[in-house]
Amino acid sequence: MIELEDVAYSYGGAELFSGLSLKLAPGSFHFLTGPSGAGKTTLLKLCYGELLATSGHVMLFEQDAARLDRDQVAMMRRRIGVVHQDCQFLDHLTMRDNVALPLTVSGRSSAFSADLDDLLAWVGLRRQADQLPPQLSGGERQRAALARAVIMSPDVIIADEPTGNIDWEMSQRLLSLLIELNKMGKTILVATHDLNLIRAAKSQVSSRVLRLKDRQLQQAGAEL
Amino acid sequence: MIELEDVAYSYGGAELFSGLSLKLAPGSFHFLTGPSGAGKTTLLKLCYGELLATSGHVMLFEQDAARLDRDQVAMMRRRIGVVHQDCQFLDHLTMRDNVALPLTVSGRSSAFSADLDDLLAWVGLRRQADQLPPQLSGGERQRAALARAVIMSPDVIIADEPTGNIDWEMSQRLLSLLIELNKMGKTILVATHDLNLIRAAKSQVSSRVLRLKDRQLQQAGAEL
Amino acid sequence: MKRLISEATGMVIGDPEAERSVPPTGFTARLTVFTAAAMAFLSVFALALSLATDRLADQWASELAQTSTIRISAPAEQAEAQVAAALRVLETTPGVASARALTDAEQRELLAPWFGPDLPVDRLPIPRLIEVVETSDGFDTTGLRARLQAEVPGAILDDHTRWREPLVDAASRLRLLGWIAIALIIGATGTMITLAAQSALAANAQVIRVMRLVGAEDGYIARAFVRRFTLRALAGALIGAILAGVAILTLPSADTTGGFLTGLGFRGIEWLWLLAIPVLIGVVAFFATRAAALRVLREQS
Amino acid sequence: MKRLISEATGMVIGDPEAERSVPPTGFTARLTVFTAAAMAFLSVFALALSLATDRLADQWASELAQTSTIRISAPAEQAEAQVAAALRVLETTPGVASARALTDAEQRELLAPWFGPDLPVDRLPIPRLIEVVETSDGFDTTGLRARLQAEVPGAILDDHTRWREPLVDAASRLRLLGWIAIALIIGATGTMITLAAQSALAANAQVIRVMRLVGAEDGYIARAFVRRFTLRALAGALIGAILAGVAILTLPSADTTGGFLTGLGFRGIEWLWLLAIPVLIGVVAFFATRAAALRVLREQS
Ligand SMILES: Nc1ncnc2c1ncn2[C@@H]1O[C@H](COP(=O)(O)OP(=O)(O)OP(=O)(O)O)[C@@H](O)[C@H]1O
Ligand SMILES: Nc1ncnc2c1ncn2[C@@H]1O[C@H](COP(=O)(O)OP(=O)(O)OP(=O)(O)O)[C@@H](O)[C@H]1O
Ligand SMILES: [Mg+2]
Ligand SMILES: [Mg+2]
Repeated sequence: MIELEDVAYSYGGAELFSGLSLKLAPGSFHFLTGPSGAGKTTLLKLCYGELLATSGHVMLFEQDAARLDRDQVAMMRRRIGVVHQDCQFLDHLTMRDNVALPLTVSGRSSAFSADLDDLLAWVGLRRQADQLPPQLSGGERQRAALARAVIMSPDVIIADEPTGNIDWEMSQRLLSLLIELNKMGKTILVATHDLNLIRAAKSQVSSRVLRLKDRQLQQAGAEL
Repeated sequence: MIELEDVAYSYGGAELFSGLSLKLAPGSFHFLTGPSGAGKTTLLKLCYGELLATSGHVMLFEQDAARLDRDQVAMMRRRIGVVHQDCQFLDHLTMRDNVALPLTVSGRSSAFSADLDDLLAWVGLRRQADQLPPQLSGGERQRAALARAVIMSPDVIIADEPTGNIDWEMSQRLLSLLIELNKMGKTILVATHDLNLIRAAKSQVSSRVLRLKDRQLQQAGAEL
Repeated sequence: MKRLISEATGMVIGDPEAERSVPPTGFTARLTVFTAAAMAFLSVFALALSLATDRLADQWASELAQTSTIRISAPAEQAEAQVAAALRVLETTPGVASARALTDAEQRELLAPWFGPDLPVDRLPIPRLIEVVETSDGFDTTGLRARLQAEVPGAILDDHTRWREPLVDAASRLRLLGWIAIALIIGATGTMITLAAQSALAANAQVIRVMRLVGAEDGYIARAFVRRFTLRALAGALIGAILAGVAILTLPSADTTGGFLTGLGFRGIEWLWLLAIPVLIGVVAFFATRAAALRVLREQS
Repeated sequence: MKRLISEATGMVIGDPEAERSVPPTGFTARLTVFTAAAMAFLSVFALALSLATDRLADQWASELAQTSTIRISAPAEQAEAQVAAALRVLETTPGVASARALTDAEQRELLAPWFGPDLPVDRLPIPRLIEVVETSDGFDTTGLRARLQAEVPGAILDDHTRWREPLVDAASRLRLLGWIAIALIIGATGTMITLAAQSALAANAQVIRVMRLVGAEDGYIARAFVRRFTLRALAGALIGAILAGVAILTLPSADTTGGFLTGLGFRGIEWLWLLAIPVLIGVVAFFATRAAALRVLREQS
C-alpha cells in the first residue's frame, strides 16, 4: 500500500533521516518508536502525502507521491485515516460533526449515521457528542481523533501518539479497536513512545516494531 | 500555598466533582491521576485561578481566588508556573522568546538570559531555540512548556501531562528536573496517567499520589 | 469562462454543507457587511451627484448652449427691415432650429432689473433682439457672423459662449469627480473585501489544515469562503444602497427654487442604479475572494 | 481622562516589548492601513468639496448678498437731486457700509450685453443706479424701502434676493452634503477599524490565552493591540491624506474661467486640514481599538 524507497528528508537544515526504506504491506500492523525529535511525525507525514521526500521515492497506492496534484492528494487522503499528534478539529462544530467530517467532505453525510453513534460510544464519547472540541479533555480529543480517522473505513490508518494523553485502560480499548480493524484487513501504522502499549499489542496481533534513531530506521525486537 | 476546601465544579451540566478538599503545603510534591475525562485538568485550572469553583473555597497564597480581580490573578500567575496540557505558545516568536515570555511580561527580560540557555540545554532544546513553535515536534513542545513554567523560578509548579508525548528517557530527565526544583523548596503538582513515571518518582522523592475518580479525590497508594 | 459562470451559479445556489466547515467569524462577517454597506452608500451618493451634474449640464446645454441672441442696433426706421433681413439669413442657415424677434413686452421684461418695469421700449433707441434656437448640432458661428455682417450691418451675434463655458466646464468637472469617486470607492471596496477575506483565511489556517487532513479538495474549501464573503458583500451592499436611496428620497427636494443642486436624486430608470451598485460590488467581491482563497490555499499547501 | 492621556502618550512612545507579543497579522494590518488610507483620501476630497462650497458661498455672499442696487427713475433734471437724496438716506442707514452712484461708463458696461457698447447713456431716460454695499450684519430692507419711498419717490431698492437665494441655497446644500459625507466617512472608518481590531483580537484568542497564562495583565495585552492598530490607522490615514493632497494639487485648476468648481483645493491655512484628518482618524482608531480590546479581553476571561 505504502512504500518508501531510499527516502531522505530535511526541513532545510541537516537531514532528519536518509536512505530510509519501508514497505507497509496490505493488512500489516507496524509500530514506530524512537526518541522525541527523531522524526517519527515527519516520517508519518511522508506516508500520507503532507510532506514530500527531499530525495528517494514514496509510493502511495502504487502512485508516486511526488507526481500527485493537489486534488489527487485530497482523494488519496480519503483512503488514509490519520490521527494527528496535536489533534486538530473545527472548533465551531460539535464533536459529532467533527468526527463525521470526512463523510461530509466526500459527500456521504447521511449514510453512516448509525455507525457514527456506535463509534462514538466505542471511544467513550457518547456523552460528549454535542460538545465543541475546546470543551473536551485532552484524552477525549485524542479518542475523537481516532474515531475520525476510522469513520471512512479507510484502507490505511496512521496514528501519531494516539494514546499520549489517555489512561491505560482506555489505551487498551483503543488498541483493541485498531487490532480489530487490522483483522478486517486494514493496514495500520502507529507511532508511539508507550512501550507498554507495544508489549500489549504484541501479545494479541502479529506486528512489527520499527525504531527511528540516529537517522536510521531499524527493526526493534529484543528489548521489548 | 494552595488550598481547596469542599470544592465542587461543573461546566454547566452535572458536577464533575464535589466536596473536594486538597492542601498543597509549601515544598510538597503531588501527583494527580485518574481516568481520562475525570476532571484532572479542571482541578488544576482551579489551582491556578483559570476557573473559579462553583462552590467551596479556593485559597491561593492565602487569598480567596474568588475575590481576586483580573490584575491580581495576573500577578498571582507569575508565582505559579503552569504546563498546559495542550502546550500553548505564540507561534510568531522563537522558542527562546516563548520560553522567556514570563520574564518579558514581568519586565525582567535581560536578567536571566544565561539561565535561559542553560534551561533550554537541560530540556534538550538548545538546537531548536531559534525555531518557531510549529516547527517543533510534539515532545519538544512539551519540554519547552516545562522550561517556560520554571523560568521565573515560581513558588508553585503545576504540570498537566508533561510527558504525554515524550519518550521514557526524556521523561526521566524532566522528572529529575522537577525533583530538583522540589528539593529547592518549590511546591509541585503533576497530573499524569503515566504510572511508570509515578513509580520512578516515588523512589527518589517523598510524594503523594492523588486519584480523581467517580467525582472523588482519593489517596492512591497500594496499587503503585 | 464557462467554468467561472458555473462556479458562480453553484455558489449562489449554494453548498451549505461546505459552508458549514467555515466558522462564522462574527467580527469579520460584520466588517465585510458593514464595509460593503458603507461603500455602497457612498457610491450611490457619488452616483447621484454625477447624475445630477449630468442633468445640470444637459439643462445648461439646452438653455444656454442652444440659444443665441442677435442684437440689431439700427436707427428706428431701419430696425424692422434689418430684423426681417436677419431672420431671412437665419432661415437659410443650417443648424438653426428656429429664430424669432423678441416682442416689446419680452424685451421690457428682460430689461426690468435695470430700468424698472416702465421702460418706454418703443420710444428708445434700444437694439432689437432675436432669439436663435440651435439644433443639437449647432451652427457654424463664424460663418453666420460673416453672412450677417454682409447682409445686416447692425447685427451682432452673441452665442453666450462667454456665459456657457465656465458652467459647462464646472459641470463636467463635477461629473468627472463623481465618477472618479465611484471608481475609487468600488476599487477600495474590492480591496477591503479581499483583505478581509484574506485575513479570515489566514485566521482560519487551522480550518484549512483540518479540511485538508480529511481529504477536502481546494475547490471545496475555497467555495465555502467565497460563497460566504460574496453573499455578505452583496447583502451589505444592498443594505447600503437601500439606505442611500431612502436618504436621497428624504433629502428636501428644492425643485421650485431652481437652484443648482435641486436635482440630487434619481429619476425613472435611474433608480435601477440602486440595484446595479450592489450587483457590481457582489461581482467584485466574488472575484476578489476567489482569487484570495485560491492564493492562500496554494501558499498554505 | 488623565489616565487616558497618559495611556495615549505611553502608547505613542511605545512599549515595543509588549507589541512583539501580538503577531504581525499581515492581512489585517494591510486591511487597516488600506482602509484608513482610502477613507482619509475620500475625507479629504469631501472636505475639499465642502471648503470650495464655503468659498463659493462666501463669494456669492460678498458679490450678491452684500451688494444691493437702488434704481432711480426720474426725469433727467431731477435725477441728480434724487441720487443725492438717496445717498444721504443711505449714509444714515445702519448696516450700509458704503454707497455710491455708478458712473456713466460703468452703467454703459453693465448694459453692453443688451444694447451694444455704443449706448448714449447720457441722452437716454435710463434710470441711475446706486450700488450699496452692506456690512456683514446687513441692513433692514423693509425699513430702508419705507424711508426711500418717503424721501426719494423714484427710487426702487433691489436687494438681489431673487438671484441670491437659489444660489446660496445650493451652496449650503452642497456644503451640508460635504460635511455629511465626512461624518459618514469618519464614522465608517471608526467602525471598520473597530471591526478589524475585533476580528484580529478574536483571531488571536490563542495569543491572549498564552499571555494570560504567563501572567500578563489585561492592560499589557490591550496596549499591544491598541498601539498597533492606532499606529497603522494613523500611518494609513497619513498616506491617504497625502495622496489626496497630491491629487488635488494636480487637478487642473481652472481659476481663470471663473466657473463653479474652480476652487476645489486648499488655500493657505486650509492645508492644515490634511494633517487634521489623519489625526482625527488616529484618535478615532485609538478609542475604537481600546474599547474593542477591553471588551474582548473581558469576554474571553
Ligand atoms: N516545520 C519544521 N521546520 C523545521 N524543523 C522542523 C519542522 N518540523 C519538525 N522539525 C524538526 O524536526 C525534528 C523531527 O520532528 P518530528 O516532529 O518528526 O519528531 P518526532 O519524532 O515526531 O518527535 P516527538 O516524539 O517529540 O513527537 C525535530 O527536531 C523538529 O525540531
Ligand atoms: N469548557 C467545557 N465545557 C463543558 N465541558 C467541559 C469543558 N471542559 C471540559 N469539559 C468536560 O469535563 C470533563 C473533565 O475534563 P478534564 O479536561 O478536566 O479531564 P481530564 O481529567 O483532564 O482528562 P484527560 O486525562 O483526558 O486530560 C470532560 O468530560 C470534558 O468533556
Ligand atoms: Mg511527533
Ligand atoms: Mg486533562
